[in-house]
Amino acid sequence: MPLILTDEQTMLKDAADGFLTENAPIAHLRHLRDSRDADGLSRDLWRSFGEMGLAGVIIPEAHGGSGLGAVEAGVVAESLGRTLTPSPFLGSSVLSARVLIDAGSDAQQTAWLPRIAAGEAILSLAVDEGAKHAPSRMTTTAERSGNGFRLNGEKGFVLDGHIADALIVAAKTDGGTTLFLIDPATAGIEIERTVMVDAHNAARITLRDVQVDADSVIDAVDGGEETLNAALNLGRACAAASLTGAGDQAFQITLDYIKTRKQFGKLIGEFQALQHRSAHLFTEIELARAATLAALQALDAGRADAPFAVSVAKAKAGRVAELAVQEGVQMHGGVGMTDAYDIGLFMKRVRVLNEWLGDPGFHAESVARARGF
Amino acid sequence: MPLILTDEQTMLKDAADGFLTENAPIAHLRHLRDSRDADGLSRDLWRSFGEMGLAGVIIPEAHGGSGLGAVEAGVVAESLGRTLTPSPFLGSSVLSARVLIDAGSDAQQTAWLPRIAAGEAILSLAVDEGAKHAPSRMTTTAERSGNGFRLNGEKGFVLDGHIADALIVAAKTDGGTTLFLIDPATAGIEIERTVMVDAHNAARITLRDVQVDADSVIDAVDGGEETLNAALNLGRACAAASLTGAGDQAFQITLDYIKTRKQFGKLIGEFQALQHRSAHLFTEIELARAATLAALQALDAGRADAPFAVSVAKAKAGRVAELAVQEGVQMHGGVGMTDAYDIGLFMKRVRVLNEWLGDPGFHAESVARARGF
Amino acid sequence: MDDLEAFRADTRQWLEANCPSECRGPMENDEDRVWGGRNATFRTPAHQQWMEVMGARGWTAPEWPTEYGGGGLSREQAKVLASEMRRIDAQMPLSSFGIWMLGPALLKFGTEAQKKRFLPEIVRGEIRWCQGYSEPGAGSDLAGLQTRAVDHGDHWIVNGQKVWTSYADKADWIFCLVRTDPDAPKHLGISFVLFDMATPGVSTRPIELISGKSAFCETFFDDVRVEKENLIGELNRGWDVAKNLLAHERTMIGGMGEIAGRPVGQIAADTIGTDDQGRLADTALRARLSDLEIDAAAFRLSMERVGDQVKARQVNPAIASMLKYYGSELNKRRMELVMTAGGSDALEWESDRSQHGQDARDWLRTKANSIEGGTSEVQLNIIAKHLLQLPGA
Amino acid sequence: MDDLEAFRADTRQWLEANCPSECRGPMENDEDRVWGGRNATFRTPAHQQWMEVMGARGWTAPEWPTEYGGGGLSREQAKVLASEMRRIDAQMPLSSFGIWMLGPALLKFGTEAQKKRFLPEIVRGEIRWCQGYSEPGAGSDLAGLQTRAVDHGDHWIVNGQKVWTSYADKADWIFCLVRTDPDAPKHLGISFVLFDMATPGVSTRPIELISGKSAFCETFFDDVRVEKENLIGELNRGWDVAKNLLAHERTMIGGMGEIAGRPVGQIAADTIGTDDQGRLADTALRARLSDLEIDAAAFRLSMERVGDQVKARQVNPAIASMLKYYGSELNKRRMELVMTAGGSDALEWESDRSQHGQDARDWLRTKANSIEGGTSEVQLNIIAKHLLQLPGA
Repeated sequence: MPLILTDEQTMLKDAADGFLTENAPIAHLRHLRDSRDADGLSRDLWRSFGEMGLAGVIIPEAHGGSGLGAVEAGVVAESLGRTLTPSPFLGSSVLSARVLIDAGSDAQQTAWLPRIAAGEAILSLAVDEGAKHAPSRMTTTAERSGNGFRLNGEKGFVLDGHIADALIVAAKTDGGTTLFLIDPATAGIEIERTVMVDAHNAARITLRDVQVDADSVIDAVDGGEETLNAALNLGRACAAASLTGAGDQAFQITLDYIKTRKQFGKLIGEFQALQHRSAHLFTEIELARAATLAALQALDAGRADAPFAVSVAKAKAGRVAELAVQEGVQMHGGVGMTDAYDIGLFMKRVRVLNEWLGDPGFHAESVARARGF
Repeated sequence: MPLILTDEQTMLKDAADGFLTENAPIAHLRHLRDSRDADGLSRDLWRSFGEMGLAGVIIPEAHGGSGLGAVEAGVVAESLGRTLTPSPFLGSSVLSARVLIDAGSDAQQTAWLPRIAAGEAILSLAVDEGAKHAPSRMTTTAERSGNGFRLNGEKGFVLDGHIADALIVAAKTDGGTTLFLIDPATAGIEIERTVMVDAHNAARITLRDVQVDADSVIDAVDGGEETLNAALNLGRACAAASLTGAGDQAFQITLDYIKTRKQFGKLIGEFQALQHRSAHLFTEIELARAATLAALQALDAGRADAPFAVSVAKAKAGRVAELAVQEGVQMHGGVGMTDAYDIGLFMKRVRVLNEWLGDPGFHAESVARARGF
Repeated sequence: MDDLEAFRADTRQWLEANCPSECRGPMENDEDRVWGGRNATFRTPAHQQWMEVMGARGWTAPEWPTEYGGGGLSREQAKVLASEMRRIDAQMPLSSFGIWMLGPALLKFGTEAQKKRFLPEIVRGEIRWCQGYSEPGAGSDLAGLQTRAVDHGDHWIVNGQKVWTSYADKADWIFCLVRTDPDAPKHLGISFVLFDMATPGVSTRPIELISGKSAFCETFFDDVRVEKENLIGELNRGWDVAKNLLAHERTMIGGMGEIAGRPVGQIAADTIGTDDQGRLADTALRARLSDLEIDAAAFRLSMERVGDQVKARQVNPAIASMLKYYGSELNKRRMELVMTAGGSDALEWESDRSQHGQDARDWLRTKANSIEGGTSEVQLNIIAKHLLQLPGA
Repeated sequence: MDDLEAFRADTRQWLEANCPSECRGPMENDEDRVWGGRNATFRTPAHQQWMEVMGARGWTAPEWPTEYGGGGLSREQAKVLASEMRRIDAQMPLSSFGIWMLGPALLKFGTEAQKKRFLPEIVRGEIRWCQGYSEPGAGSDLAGLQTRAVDHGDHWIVNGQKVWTSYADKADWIFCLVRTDPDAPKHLGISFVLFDMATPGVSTRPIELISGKSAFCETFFDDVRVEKENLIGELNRGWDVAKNLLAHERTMIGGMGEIAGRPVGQIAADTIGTDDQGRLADTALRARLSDLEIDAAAFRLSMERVGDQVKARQVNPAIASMLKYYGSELNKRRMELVMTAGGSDALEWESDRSQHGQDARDWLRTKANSIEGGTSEVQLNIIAKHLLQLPGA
């Protein structure tokens, strides 16, 4: 498989870029933030996204989706990274959809997949607990109780959890990990919206003796780990794509800036020190792009080394995007520090995406273990 | 204590620099190397060093030395780093002298300290075993046997071990670490000279059932660890000083080069990218210098945090010197790769000094532990 | 008992008697500072009293001459005063750009009349100053400023715009760089002037930063009248005054790396966990943290060493650029690691739990360290030119 | 069975019959290579035979046209040949700057007579070439070269000096840049010429590197006669030929990062030890190693991607500079870590144990990667100019 987009994928990219640039440019994020919008995103926009087939990009056509793969999901995620558009894409269309497609019962799929694809319903996956992503250290429990289970625990960094129509909750059961599909209105669930530094949406969710039926289980009891990992890896690869998009866009606006800003009688882009740093950054972004596309392709091909490729991509794209925004603010100088310029918004978004589903250190750890040292 | 040299220390520095520049410039190293000198150093030069009071810089005046401290030893080590002079200074005048001063019996001190100070005798401390410095993982043993001990083990990276008049060997005894002062001609000792990449001297020493008397023990049986650590820390701080000297000298010759070499019709020192990298390197060298002097002063003051200060200095000076030689070769371009230019010799010396008594990673580990993470 | 010890005893006694208990102990945050001025606000009446008694004694500016309201203390006496204040945890009685920045320049470049007029007010906290240097079109290239002062005999009429004027909306007067000769080469033709912020035609607008609200303002001058008697130093040689002032500012910003408290590594241990040897479980972060500890220790020692070199007159003044450069880059690295250690908790922007994103705001704020007071790039240029003598730098 | 599969079957059969067993299996080191030429040496007679049969078939240069002695294979057929050679672990029959560097330039810029004269000899391994580009005064600034060719009617007289001429002491002929018009702007006025190294006035001297003996030489021209018929391309337009050739070289050097074998981290585990979870005990090294693994993986993928972009004609040729830059910096980092993993054992320069300092020599040798074939700084300049369109780059 060549490491470039196919013609169809390029068309999808152009469509997503075009739609977002027109309907949800950065001004859209600013408006949501400054008006302290209660949802933190636009449901109308999200429905339009659904109409374009983007909300259901990986959902089978039988369930109203586009029936495409990880590469196409990454294409959309990258576009969203460029425009910084708050949307339920990563939480609902990627993580939650992947879980339901892979392991949902017919009833669960029929109930939710078409609505996710249409942009009508928003689902959230609750997996993180502490301040750092560490799914292997999960402590939320689900004990057998009556006809079903009783859940206890605290979840955080749940994307769009404050407006979720349904929650997918990962919990420890006697013999492993189990995933539950839960109505957020169930007694014992408390949801606190936590607006993040990037003005994107997340929530903390407390589960206190939350009683659920047996048919809320997704797939088999104790059998959720593989499903969860598959979803997390797709999420990580899409986060890498979003990081690449955000990092590259930050670089582009910085390039534009240094080609027009004058200091000491010269365009600052004429100074060789900035030229070399820019050229280095360009190179790093190309590497991040190659690693990200390779990870997405590996997921689509179901390759055994896909988790390794995903960790390489998430770590690399994360570090590169970090460099891009740091160089971006510095090369902008004073105005880069002001809220009026966009570059700072990229810095904020990149940090949140970097933290989500494992920061570069987390994935460097995975790489080291995979390589046997 | 101000973090600058006193007038006396500055005079010592000028004396050492002057002597070495005149009598042992880099051509001296080249001559020893290219003539495949059997000793790998000049004993005449070393005696002159002794006459100047530099070989016995830390040895008490009562034993014929200069009776000075760690800062003064560091001053000499830095000078030797600038001229890349092979000499027994670090192994004999620093490590071995420190052990004997701190813990040698009267007989041991009287026998050796005046001869070390005069540059007549060369002593070597044998502590390392594997490829990486790890004194806590020492496996050489000394078992009670007859009137004394029987030693078994393999030592490596023993500076000047091939021409040592006496060896100080660290070995595990029943209740701890013990240091032995041993004649290298003792039966069971095999010494292999190992010329290093920097054309400085080291040896591997194999001990097979080496029988020594009880009076070869330095200080108390099982009680050598503290003495050993004190010597190692002085050695590390002096290595930091040598690294700073070598790194700074590499930087100076590089600066001279870029101020005279033309490319594309300009002096290459005019290119802003090289200017910024040079300015950064200058800053790093200043930091290394401050950290090194602080560590030497902390040793002289007997401060409890001296080991921490030493690790900071060895790690920082090592990384900085590494950057200096890498930038040095790169800024020299093609000629920097030739043996005819000196910059490559600095690169080699810096790597050996970096490896000796714990590389930057080893000392970063000490720092992390000391800071509780 | 020698004189210095006698001074220490007297000082201790006076401080015990005059420093109110409300003004002892750490300040909770920047908003507790006392800035003085016409519209001064004080957290408690005791704070006002503390400023006034210290100001009356000249101890808000201990080393300034008594004839200008200062304390007239020697360097040694000033150190004793500082150590006695630390002993009882006395808060700073007055924070003041007048004392920190303008005063030293006035002492060096001002006329006798100017010193007499402005310095005592500054010492007593009766006037609050702001600094008008940067302009939208002239950031690093400060000398490229465009604010014009047109000669009208005994006064100038000033038009233009400044940015990054800290507390311009709260200041009484401004010290300001204006272009008095548009035809001169750009470092010449600039003058250093003072004027009242209440003068007709002056207006200000706060700047919102990526870290949130800030003390910075944009400041606009629309036909502002400035008396010629308020020119500091020579006409068209304001650049000399400004450079002198900037060197002070650089050392201040570079020094901000010095932060006490728990090592970041230990904070990270709470969120990330440790292995059975107590080592942080995240290798990549642990390695970066130990590098930071090493560099931070070396930087602290370097600051100390430069201080000692300055005392011993062994150093080129351009060395301040080295500290400014490294210190601000180090600050940024430190806050990146604080954020990594804090994980998703530290990313909450509005929650009480995160103190409304305190760490995140501090993190974002540090990004300005390598821009304000001369960018890192400008510092590197200065090092290349003045310390390395590289050609064409 | 389609044509390609038929070709595969034939090739397999022919290789089985013609590749001697001595020429199968990995080469032990660089000295086992077959370079051909007038004074060719062969490790075994079989190696000579292998070169000759492959040369006769044109398969030392499989895609060159048959009229110039090449194999005349399509790209697909050439891939089949390569894969069939890999299948039986066949060694490269001929290493040749003639094939890798000069040949492609001759095919593009040579006259029919020149192609007919030189290419078949190159294919058959009868002539060995070296490259005369760099000069002592012109490193990165290749176009600043000073070697002069003075017009004498049907020939030039060449005087000057080259450096970094690989194997100049063993080569039969040289392809060389000389200045034919001293008055033209420096990129013009340069011509690309060929001449025999046995011509009177040519002498060579090997260069000793920091890593030890090397294939590089200094090469001196003292009134050397060069026939005008051996000018390649237009007079004074040799720069075009050279640029074409350099792009090939850049991709080759950048690609050297691709090294198989045990991960460095596992080597380090032997010397440094691991904790009870199998993690390398040195955190700082482990972090650097995992960064290297990530960057190396991303770089391999980037090379693959660029290859795919080239096929799809989606890319600016200047992208080669990106690969050259990153690949050579990565090589250097990798060897630094290999040395750290190897510890003091790897620092022994002469012992059998260290294979006479093999790792150390490799480490030092990589330092040239970011210099040869255009320095990293030159690559960054090219990226800034051609890929980023930065002003004045």
